[in-house]
Amino acid sequence: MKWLISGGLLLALAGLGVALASEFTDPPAPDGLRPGGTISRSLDTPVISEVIERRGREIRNYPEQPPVIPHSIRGYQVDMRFNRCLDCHSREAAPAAGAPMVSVTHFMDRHKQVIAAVSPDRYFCTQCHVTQADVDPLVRNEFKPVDQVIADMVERDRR
Amino acid sequence: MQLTRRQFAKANAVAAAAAAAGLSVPAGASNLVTNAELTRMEWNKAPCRFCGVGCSVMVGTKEGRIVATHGDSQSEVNRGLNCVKGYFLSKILYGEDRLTTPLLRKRNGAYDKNGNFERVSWDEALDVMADKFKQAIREHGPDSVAMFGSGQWTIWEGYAASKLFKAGLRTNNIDPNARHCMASAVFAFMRTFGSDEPMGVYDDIEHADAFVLWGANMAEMHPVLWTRVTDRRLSFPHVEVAVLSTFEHRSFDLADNGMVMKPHADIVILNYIANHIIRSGKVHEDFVDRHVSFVRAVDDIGYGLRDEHELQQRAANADRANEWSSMTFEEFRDHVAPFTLERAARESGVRAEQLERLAELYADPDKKVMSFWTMGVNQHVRGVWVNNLIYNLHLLTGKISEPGNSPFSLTGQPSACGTAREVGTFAHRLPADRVVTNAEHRKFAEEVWKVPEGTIPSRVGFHAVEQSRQLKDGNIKVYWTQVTNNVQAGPNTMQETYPGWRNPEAFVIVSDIYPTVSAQAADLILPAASWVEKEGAFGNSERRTQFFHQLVKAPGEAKSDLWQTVALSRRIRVDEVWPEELLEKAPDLRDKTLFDVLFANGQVDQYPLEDMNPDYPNQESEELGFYLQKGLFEEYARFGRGFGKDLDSFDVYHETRGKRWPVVDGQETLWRYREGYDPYVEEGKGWQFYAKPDDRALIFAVPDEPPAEVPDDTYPFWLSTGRVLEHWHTGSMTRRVEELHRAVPDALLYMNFDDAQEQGFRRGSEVRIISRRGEMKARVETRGRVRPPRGLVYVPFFDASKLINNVTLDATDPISRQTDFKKCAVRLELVQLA
Amino acid sequence: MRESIKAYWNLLTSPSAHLSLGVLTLGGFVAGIFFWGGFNTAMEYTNTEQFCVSCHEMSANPFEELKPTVHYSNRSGVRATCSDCHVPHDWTHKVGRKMEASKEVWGWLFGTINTPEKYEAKRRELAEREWQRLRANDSLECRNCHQFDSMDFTAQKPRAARAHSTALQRGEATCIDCHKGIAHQLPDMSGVHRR
Amino acid sequence: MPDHIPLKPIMTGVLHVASLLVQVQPDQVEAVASWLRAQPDTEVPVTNPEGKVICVIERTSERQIADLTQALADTPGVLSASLVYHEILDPSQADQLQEERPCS
Repeated sequence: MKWLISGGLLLALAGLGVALASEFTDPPAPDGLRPGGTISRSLDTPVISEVIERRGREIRNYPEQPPVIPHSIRGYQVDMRFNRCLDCHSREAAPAAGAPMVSVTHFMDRHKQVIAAVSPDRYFCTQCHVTQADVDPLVRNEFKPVDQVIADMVERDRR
Repeated sequence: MQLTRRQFAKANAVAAAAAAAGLSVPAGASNLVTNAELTRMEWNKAPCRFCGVGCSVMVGTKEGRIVATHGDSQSEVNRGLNCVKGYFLSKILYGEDRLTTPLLRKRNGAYDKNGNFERVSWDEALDVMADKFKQAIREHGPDSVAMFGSGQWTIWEGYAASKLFKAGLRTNNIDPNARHCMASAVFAFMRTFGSDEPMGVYDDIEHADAFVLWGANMAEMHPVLWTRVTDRRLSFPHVEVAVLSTFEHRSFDLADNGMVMKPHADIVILNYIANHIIRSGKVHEDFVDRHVSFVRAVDDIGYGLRDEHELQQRAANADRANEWSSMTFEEFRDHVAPFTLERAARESGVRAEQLERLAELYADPDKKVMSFWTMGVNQHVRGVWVNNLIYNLHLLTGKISEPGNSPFSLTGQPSACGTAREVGTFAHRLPADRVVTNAEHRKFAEEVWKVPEGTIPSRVGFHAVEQSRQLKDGNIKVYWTQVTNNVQAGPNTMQETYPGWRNPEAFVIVSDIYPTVSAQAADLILPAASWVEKEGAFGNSERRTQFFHQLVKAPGEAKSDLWQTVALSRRIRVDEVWPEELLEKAPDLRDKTLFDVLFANGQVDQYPLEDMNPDYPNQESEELGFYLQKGLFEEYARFGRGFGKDLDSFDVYHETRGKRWPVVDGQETLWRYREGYDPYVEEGKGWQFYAKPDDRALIFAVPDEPPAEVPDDTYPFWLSTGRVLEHWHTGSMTRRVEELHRAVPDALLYMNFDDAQEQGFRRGSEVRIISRRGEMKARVETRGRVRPPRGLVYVPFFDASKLINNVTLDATDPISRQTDFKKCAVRLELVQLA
Repeated sequence: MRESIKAYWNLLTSPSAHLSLGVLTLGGFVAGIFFWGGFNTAMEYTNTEQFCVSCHEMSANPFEELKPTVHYSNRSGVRATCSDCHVPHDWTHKVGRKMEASKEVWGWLFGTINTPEKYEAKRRELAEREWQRLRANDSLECRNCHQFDSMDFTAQKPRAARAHSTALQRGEATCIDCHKGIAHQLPDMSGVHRR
Repeated sequence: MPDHIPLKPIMTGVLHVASLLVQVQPDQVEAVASWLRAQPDTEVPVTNPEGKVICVIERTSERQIADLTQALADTPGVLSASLVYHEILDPSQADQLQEERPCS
């Protein structure tokens, strides 16, 4: 409430002809992605978070979701000269690297024709695959994967 | 519904027999449950909720919930691909803090501007709203109310809102946030061609020999189109990609010719290229003779700041910025002659070899060139000019309206074209290229809308930035925003936007799905339905109109923006908001509500519920008893049919992956203005820019004029703002998806390594970014995806906890009134080393 | 600077016409002392980062690419600068490398890579030369800091530990075989066999 | 969907669950389906207009299954009736919950 000047004071200030432009206060509000009642403040910033280095893969929300990258890609060169990701994830390199091979869907061109190499339209990996920083969600997400929906359905009908 | 062994065995029995017979087991055909039935999902198409590319996605639903999404392989646009945001669409509606009831600031049981938000019923919320609207109009006239929407409205939502304001409340004070995004492109289209939106299509990508990115980071902002450019470039070695920007970004990874220029140098470079084309004799003379005229734009047009600002006072032609006068080719040639290669190189900081190589792409008659641009060009105090200048190059060389030769203005929002531009939700527009300042256009609209002549006001309404100013000055009393977050996204927040929203005289209503920063600043919050929680339509960058069905129910009491607009109209009577002289022209309307006049007008309500596909819910129509969306769409389509903006009939769009207008006799149009492709071009004309009175497109001579604010000793750095791939605009949806949040958790201050070192910063240092208007704190990033040159810093605007628009300047292009978010001056102060 | 070096080169390569043998001999002795000291100083100076990036070619390309990498900026603040990787540390090899490097002065004088386009065109060739050199000397410069005996395989990722304890240990491969492009961007790698 | 199919009196020691694929003349689909529905412990979950009818039955002996198949074969309009699925359950456990997760 300290961010709130009472309505009476506000009126008094207006009556005195005091310029309120940048002096007015933040009203209370739900938090959202920013603490409520802080709009006019410059908030402190968290430190740059590290990318999570996990051995192994993450569970996907649904089969079509592109898997996230479970390791840092700092300094990875992916340009016309070279693609560092394919250095481990290409068909040839994957087994030795202990890395998952790029999905078979990536070997299809725009016309769904299977081609000999990863399709050029899939070349820039980070358009779909992203690293994960070690931070907590801002707001919990209530998405349920389909098997959870089915389990809930079964559970509900049993009761 | 856990199965017993008996049920399980029977389920298997049915499944086996069905498999043997080649039959599927329809739901509800049996009281048995098969495994297949249990795991079966409903799949439907819908355009992606995010950018203007307009990818189609397949949405998997089960038990009334979205459980999966993937790229639609039948879509011409994306052929099964999505970007990372698109792949996570399934989760954007499920943030824990979805708004589910209206919230009104109250104290002691009554509305109070400084009260706490309390849950109220829809009836109470709408009653308060209607009272505020009526009171404001009664006491201060119709221009004391205003609305701000967006290119994220569905087509009929924008249409209904625009109609409510322009024909119902009788003010043109309605604008979409496309004003921050596309307005410069819109004005340039009208100036050069007389009709809005690109002549080309995405298919150009597969035909082009060269791509030039003018201030567009397609790799992050239009990722799926970028896959098509990448495909073309990597598959065909002769193809060349040129990228021009004020900082290095991900699109440079594919660049054969990557150029980092000084901010605002594009005008000089573009004039140089025109000069190069002329000097090297590469003008397509036959094309220019037959299809092009030359004009000189009015100069010294100011910076769209407040009238009392000294830069406005000094500008000679601020009040007639959008005028021009004709000139000859020779005069044009002389105009561009001083823009030499040496000058362009010197003033832009780009090496002469690179500029010449770029110029040659346009000059070489054997190279098909596709130019792309977005915010680097549009968010520019001379954005309209730069758009015009790009068209100049294509018109001088005749590289236009044919496969592969394509000046292509990209859009930001899913329906920037469909809703903001085609529907005409801009403060100066009516549907299908019409404007409120033209008496015939108003008359046409009044006839279609069946309202008396003189209903639509002729004064251009307040545009986005002007709305903030008028709120602050106390002239707007009631302000309603839908599907947008302007307190976070608009410029100069602390001096202009926020003070207006908190002005004790103003009542501010925000419709949204989450408590955004704007909702936090509002007085009444209305919970909205989003995306496939309603039936909708979007129009993408290539004129493609795409529909989607309602697939799931919105949570709680959340209602679509369309429902909200219609609901308000039912609470306002015509005689409460129209003046006596207008009522006298239509006495039968006097006692009616705005709903009766605008929506139950015998047109919008003419399609019965039986016309709906029974497989899909439709919350608004079921409540009203008629097929509202179809009625609105068909009425709206009347504006464009026969005027080069023809749309197909309503039902077709639900069956297809969209169609590109003009759709004539069921056939979509790929290349406008070109014989053989565009049905509006007369036989034997070759090209015909038929939206101009003499069928000629215009080449504009414009001078170089400086930006509104440049770095100096006190504020030594340029600041540019923008987006990142993983977050959509202000992040209200994407930052509630854990994977996307973890991908890019915070907005960082991207800066040059040497600048950081010189300032005594390190990567990770907390720094205060200060301009003449405000400040913000962020952490320094010196090795990120954005690699600025010395003297420029970049901060994305998606992060609600770091409001970079506290710092930006509200200078706008004086013609389009679009904000320049890419150029202002800042200084940096260390808060904490790391 | 370029002009003065050209003049100096001319002086060195023109025959002596006016000096007596005595002056030449005595002068040679004095000059010998002077140059010996000067030589070492010069050797040291030309090993500094400051010297390496004093020409535009180096500062604009390889040095800019080095900055964001771990060899330039990292947790512990131990920085590898140009000479750490491109010049051997012991005297004999160092002089050898310096003599090779005189060729690079020619390149600089005649602008072989003085534009980004020329640098790009030569990138593969320049990289190949360094890979070859490091392969030939068993990645000597890497090993000045990264000693095989000091590696704790348990602190490495499994794939790295496997490679280091097999191919590297047996001498079948040397550092550069796997670790190309760690400090500068890679050239077009088509056709390059990567382990 | 009903929670449980009502428990039936168990006549013998075993419970047979089976499905039959019946091919009939297209114009006879409805007639055959309704005849089948009239039989005890018989359900017709799927029919199609081309003449395919699927029925699921619970019986206490194999004999009863064979009887039904024969009866079908003798019905006018039926072209063939073949057993597709057959499982024998222990009646005492038939109405216990299936432990295996029903989604594969």
